[in-house]
Amino acid sequence: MDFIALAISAVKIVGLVFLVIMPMVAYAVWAERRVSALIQDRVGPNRVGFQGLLQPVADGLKFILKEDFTPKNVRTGYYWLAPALTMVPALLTCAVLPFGSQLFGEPMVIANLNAGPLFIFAIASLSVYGIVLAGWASNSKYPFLGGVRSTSQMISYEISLGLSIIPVLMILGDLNLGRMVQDQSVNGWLMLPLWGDRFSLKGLLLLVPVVISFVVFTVSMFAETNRLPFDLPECETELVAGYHTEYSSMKFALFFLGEYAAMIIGSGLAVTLFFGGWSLPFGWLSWDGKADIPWWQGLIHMATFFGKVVVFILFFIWVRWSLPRFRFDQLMRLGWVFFFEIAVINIILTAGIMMLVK
Amino acid sequence: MSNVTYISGKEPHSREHRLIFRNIDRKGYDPGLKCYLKDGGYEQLKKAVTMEPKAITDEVKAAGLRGRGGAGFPTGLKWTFIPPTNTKPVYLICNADESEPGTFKDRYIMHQDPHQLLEGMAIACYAVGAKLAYIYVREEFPHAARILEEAIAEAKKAGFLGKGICGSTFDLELYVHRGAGAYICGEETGLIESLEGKRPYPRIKPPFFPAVLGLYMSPTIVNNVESLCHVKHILAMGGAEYAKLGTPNNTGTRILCVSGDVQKPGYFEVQVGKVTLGEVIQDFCGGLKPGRKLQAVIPGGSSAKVLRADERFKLKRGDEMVEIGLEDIPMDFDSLAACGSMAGSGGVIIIDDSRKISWVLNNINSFYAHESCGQCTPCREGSLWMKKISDRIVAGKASPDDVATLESVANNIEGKTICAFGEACSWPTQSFIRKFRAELVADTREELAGVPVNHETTLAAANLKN
Amino acid sequence: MADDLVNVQIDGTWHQFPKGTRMIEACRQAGVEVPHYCYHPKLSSPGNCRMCLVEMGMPPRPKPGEELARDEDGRLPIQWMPRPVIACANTVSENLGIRTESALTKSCREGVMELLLINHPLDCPICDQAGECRLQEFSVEHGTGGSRFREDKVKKPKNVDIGPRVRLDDERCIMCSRCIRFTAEVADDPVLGFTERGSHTTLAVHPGRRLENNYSLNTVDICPVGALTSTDFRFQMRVWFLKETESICTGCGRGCNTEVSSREGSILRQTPRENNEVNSTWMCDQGRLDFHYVNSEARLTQPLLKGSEGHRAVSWEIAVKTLADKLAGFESSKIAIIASARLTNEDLYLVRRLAQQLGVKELDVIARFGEDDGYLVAADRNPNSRGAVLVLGLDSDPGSRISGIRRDIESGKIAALLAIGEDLTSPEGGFSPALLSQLEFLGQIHHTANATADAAVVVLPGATSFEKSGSMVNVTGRLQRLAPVVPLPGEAREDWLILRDLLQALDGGNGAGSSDEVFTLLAHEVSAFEGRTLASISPLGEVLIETGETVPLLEREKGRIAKGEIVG
Amino acid sequence: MALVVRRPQLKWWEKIYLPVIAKGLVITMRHFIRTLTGRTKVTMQYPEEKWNDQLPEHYRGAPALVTDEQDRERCVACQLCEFICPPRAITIIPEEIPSEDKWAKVEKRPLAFNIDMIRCIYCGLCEEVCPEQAIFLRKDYAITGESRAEMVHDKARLYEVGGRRVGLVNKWNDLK
Repeated sequence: MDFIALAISAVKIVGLVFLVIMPMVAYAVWAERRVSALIQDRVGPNRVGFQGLLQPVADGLKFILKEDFTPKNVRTGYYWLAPALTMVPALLTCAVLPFGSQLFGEPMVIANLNAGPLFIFAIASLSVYGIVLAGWASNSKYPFLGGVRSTSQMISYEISLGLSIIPVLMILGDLNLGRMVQDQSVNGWLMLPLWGDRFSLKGLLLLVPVVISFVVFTVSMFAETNRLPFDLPECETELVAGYHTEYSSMKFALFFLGEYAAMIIGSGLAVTLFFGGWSLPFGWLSWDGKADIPWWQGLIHMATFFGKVVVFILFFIWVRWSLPRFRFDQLMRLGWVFFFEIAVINIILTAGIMMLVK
Repeated sequence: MSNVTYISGKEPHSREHRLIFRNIDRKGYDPGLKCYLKDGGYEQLKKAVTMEPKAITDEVKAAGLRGRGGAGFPTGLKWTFIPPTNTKPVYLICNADESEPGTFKDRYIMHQDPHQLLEGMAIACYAVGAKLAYIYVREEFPHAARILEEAIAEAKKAGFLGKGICGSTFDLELYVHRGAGAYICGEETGLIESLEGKRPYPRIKPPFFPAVLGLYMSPTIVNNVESLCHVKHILAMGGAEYAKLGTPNNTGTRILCVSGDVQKPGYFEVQVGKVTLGEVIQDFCGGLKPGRKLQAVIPGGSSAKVLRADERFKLKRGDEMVEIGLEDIPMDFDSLAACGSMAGSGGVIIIDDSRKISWVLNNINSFYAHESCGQCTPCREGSLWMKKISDRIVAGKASPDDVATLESVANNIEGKTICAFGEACSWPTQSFIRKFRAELVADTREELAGVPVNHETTLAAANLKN
Repeated sequence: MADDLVNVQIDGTWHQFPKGTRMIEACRQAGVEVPHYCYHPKLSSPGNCRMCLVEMGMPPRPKPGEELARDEDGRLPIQWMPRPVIACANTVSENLGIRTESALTKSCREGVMELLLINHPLDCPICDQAGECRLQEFSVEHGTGGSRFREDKVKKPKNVDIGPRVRLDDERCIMCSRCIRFTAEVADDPVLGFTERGSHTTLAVHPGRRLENNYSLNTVDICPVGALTSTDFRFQMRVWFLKETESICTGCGRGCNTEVSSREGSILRQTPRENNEVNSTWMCDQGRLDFHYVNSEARLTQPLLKGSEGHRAVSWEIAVKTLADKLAGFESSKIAIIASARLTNEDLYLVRRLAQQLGVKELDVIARFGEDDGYLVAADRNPNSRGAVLVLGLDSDPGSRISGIRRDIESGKIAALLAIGEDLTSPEGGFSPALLSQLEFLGQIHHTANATADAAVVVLPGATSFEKSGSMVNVTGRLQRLAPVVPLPGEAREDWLILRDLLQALDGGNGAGSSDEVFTLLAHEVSAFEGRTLASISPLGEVLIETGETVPLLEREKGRIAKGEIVG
Repeated sequence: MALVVRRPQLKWWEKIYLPVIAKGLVITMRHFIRTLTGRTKVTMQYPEEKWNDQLPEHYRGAPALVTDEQDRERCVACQLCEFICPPRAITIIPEEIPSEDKWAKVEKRPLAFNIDMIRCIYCGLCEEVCPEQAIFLRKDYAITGESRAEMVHDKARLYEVGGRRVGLVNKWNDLK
């Protein structure tokens, strides 16, 4: 790789992480608080800046300025390592997400891997180590319980998560996320195939397994990101604050960032797989990846992608403030007894449709 | 008696029986010793010093003389209260602190016939064994004090006082003591305190009974001026003979001082119980003023309970009870007591229908509020309170509730004080309210009920409304 | 004796009392409180407040020839009198009946309370007596709760300056005359009296006179309302905040029993506590007000060591060690110890042990004498001279060796001096600063900064008599307890503790752990104290030795009791 | 006797919960939209908006001292409030009013009157117990400070907050 390619990659990494993901995390928190407030007939943070838009900055400052103490009996090294281990995998996964089509001839993806989903699952499952480590290194019972729960929960739902997207991969026949989006751009989205090739009998029939797939994927995503109704590793009514009970200041903020980053990446993946990534509906401004497109079109694609992500994030928030928390046994039961089976059957169903319907 | 002539216009009424007042307003009579001796003065003293002291006491007891100061306690009996084992000096005090409103008899005796008192006192002193006696004259009688002092000097010179009286071994020193002007000095223990040079705070009984622990903690006999004068006449007449005057248990003569709304107020010496209240008003005093109706009578000085003109009384006549009107009440100790009042000091106050009852009551209350000595709580605080309430009734600033309050204040005083002043100031109020409630309530205003009257509370109430 | 007892029925229950007992005292002994204002057992009874009115009954006088029927207990029937009588001046007699709860008694109390309150300013929020005011208390217990008085109250002088230590508010006075009787009968300084009459009766000092005798503040104690207040304590603190500690006064050898009131570590007043063997219920003003030095700025709060640049604060360990080392460095014949007869027996016992440890022969206390005032102030102005003689085992009068010590310092025979609880430069001490400067070493234990401390090499902050527990022996040989009232300021310590540490530093042994333990050690060693413990001393003290001294005031009081003038 | 709790027998479509989840989501969405469009009344915008106008007459805000219509300190330092104060927030040092003072007849006033507003629990017992109607709970409820010392209201501050109160007894009337 030459220097320029490296520089371009670096620009993309820095740009994506620090200009997009991080602010998005910050504003996801703000949105979380505002939306929850609106749902609960409150106002929410509206004090710092216009409509409280500077609240995330104030929060960040607060986290930085807060005393960063390490409890006496923790495993210091692991204790310090844990927050980083949750943060890093979350950010790493965004490397393969196509967050745009093309800008100035450059594909809007950091690493255009041919095994995108696999990479994402591989890296995302690493974040469990951060949580386990945090729970164990804290040398405290609640974090420990939180860590243990988190482990079993994430491992369980990774299975349904992985299995749920197999129908998608089967339909699209590719593991390159960029090409998957291009395909949807031209042939219609998986979830809403209202134009192009997929607007056919086969396409409409396939909608059934795709919807199942989407539901299983989304629910599993909730579980993977430890969000309500599956936030049992940190459920405050039972475990104080779960695995990050003993953390304060910026270390705590890293867990926080990690959680929200994971949520954004999850949303990005869902958008990419089911809602055509950066593509606009009805084949507008579609791009098959062959010819170069003007820069403004690239920008619109990028905006489309993040717009979809934002909608997803809002959906996450909406769900969080609507549904009650599951009991842990219900959670495990749901994962193993239902979703696992549903995902497997769904694969067979997809294969059957693809085989039988021409 | 027929040789006695009086200053014209001051002649005694035909039904009067003058013993003590024989020489009062008598033509040509002066308070000097010469004049007194000319009229048979000091004869009884001469006789007395030859008698056994006990014989004199027995004569007085036989005469049934009751104290003329107000309480009507048998004088002879009082004299016997001195403990027989006593080794301390005995004192006799003449209570000349005549301050009960409506009473004006003692001053005549002191002013016009002082030697009669001195002789009576000397006999009494001989009877009780006192070698030192005091005449406690109220501050308002400066002339009386001067006249008495002159008389004492004369008598001493003549050997009726001092050492070896009338050739006997009986010694007596007599002093005039002038009070400083307080009603309470008429109360015997208050008088004793005053005489000792202290504030005239009445003493508590027990243990300070004067006959045991009196002046300077020694046995002391305190008698009224009139009572002491009677001693001379008892000795002159003999106890049994004296007892024939008046009615049984209410013997002798007494002086009635009639004041108020009658044509001819004044003093009248009558046999006790031989005249009725109606006769006093009609015969002696010439009746009420023209066109007036009798409203009330206070028969024994201002502290006596008032009698209402239309009241009916139940009295024992012989063995049967009879109902009589006010006019028919005999002026004696027992009858007046039975009628719910008292003979007191003999000051009869006649009130006709021109007087507002509330004004009369207020007048009396003002007097007692001014004269309360302030020693014990009920009368000190209560007398002024009663005055303040009756002030308001007179001023038309009282409500009917205030009449009830007034009555209960009087009830809170009566019987709860050290001396009889408590009764003296509460009885008028109690009796006026009991007998003239309607008249008093008529002077009040219903709408003033509950309205604060003093400055501070008015202010508070005004603020309360804001 | 039994012949002198009479049977009395109080509220339906029969009791026996000695003949001549006042009804009010009989009721008190029977556990029935009769409210009263003017009555005080140590003063004559004028019976003027009328608060103690009770219903009384006696057997009816039998008609000639009639025999009264007795019930199965042999009691005669009681005929109740229609009028109430005062319980304070009447005495009990055989078969007497007293009702303190009857309707008549209640109505009397209500009536008297109402009358007392009508002209009394209801300024309890301002009045210092609030909280210990009989008028308040009885108003709650026996009053009606409301007022029917709608008139203006009588105005009288307020805040009258009648003496240097007592302030008079005439409007609050209820004319009980206790103060008048106290000044006339006990203090023999009859300067108070009433003027005016009726409701306008006013308490006043006689023209040209002032209430300034040394016992004037007792009038404040006995005043049942807030008419007489102490200038010193006036408006300082509401009484319900005060914490009372029973102790004794250390102003002179009398050792008057006191109750010291404090709040949050500062003493606010001292009042006498009844002890009929020591001070009756009285106390002199001088002793009573002698507590302000406790809160003084001049208190020593840290151990001090003299260096080249004057005194500097050091730790207790260093200070005690230095003192011990310095003293041990002298020959015993060159050391003198001057203790104080203001110290407790426990302190003095440890002084004795210290002298023994060091082998010191020159040991004495400073004597203080003044005039016996014929009431309570004793000629001996030291509170514990008797104790000093007993505990230190002095073979001569206290203070007799002091002049010898002075001479020895001058001649250089004594080079080291330890002064405990005394300022040697005081007039009674008689040491000049120049004389003290001739010493090679001077140590001091005292509670307040003074000239001796200026000259001393080691200065240890001790406790005042209000800050320590211990015992003292008064001039009549009575052993009494002292109680700590307030905490010590700064690092100051109780004297026995300092002396114990010093002893430990000298002999290396274990010391006592409390003043109680010190007393026990003392009781083992000094025969007069044998068999006693500090805790067992009664709150009123107990006779330790017979000294033959009497208290003039108590003697007069006994005479008056014998004459029946007072109850006592 | 054990109580048997009867569990609801759910239908299959009830068992998958999706309808109720959707229902829940609808409810929250409705709230969200209503609040967003301002149809739901939301919390008061404190401290820009305050309650002062709506506070009832008997509101128990910050305790403060008042003077009477002649500007006399009503407080006579009776210390009853200090005594009654449950959290012991009040400290009073009384003093005698000097004889040359206009109000010397009152005799007593507070030299220092401190209320520790950190301790104060706004119970109103001080107002209740005050015999002089000198202390009232005012409507001020936002008592803030930058230090603990600042949160101790001294006499001057208390009079500043309390102001002047005309009329004697507003305490026992029907409203207050």
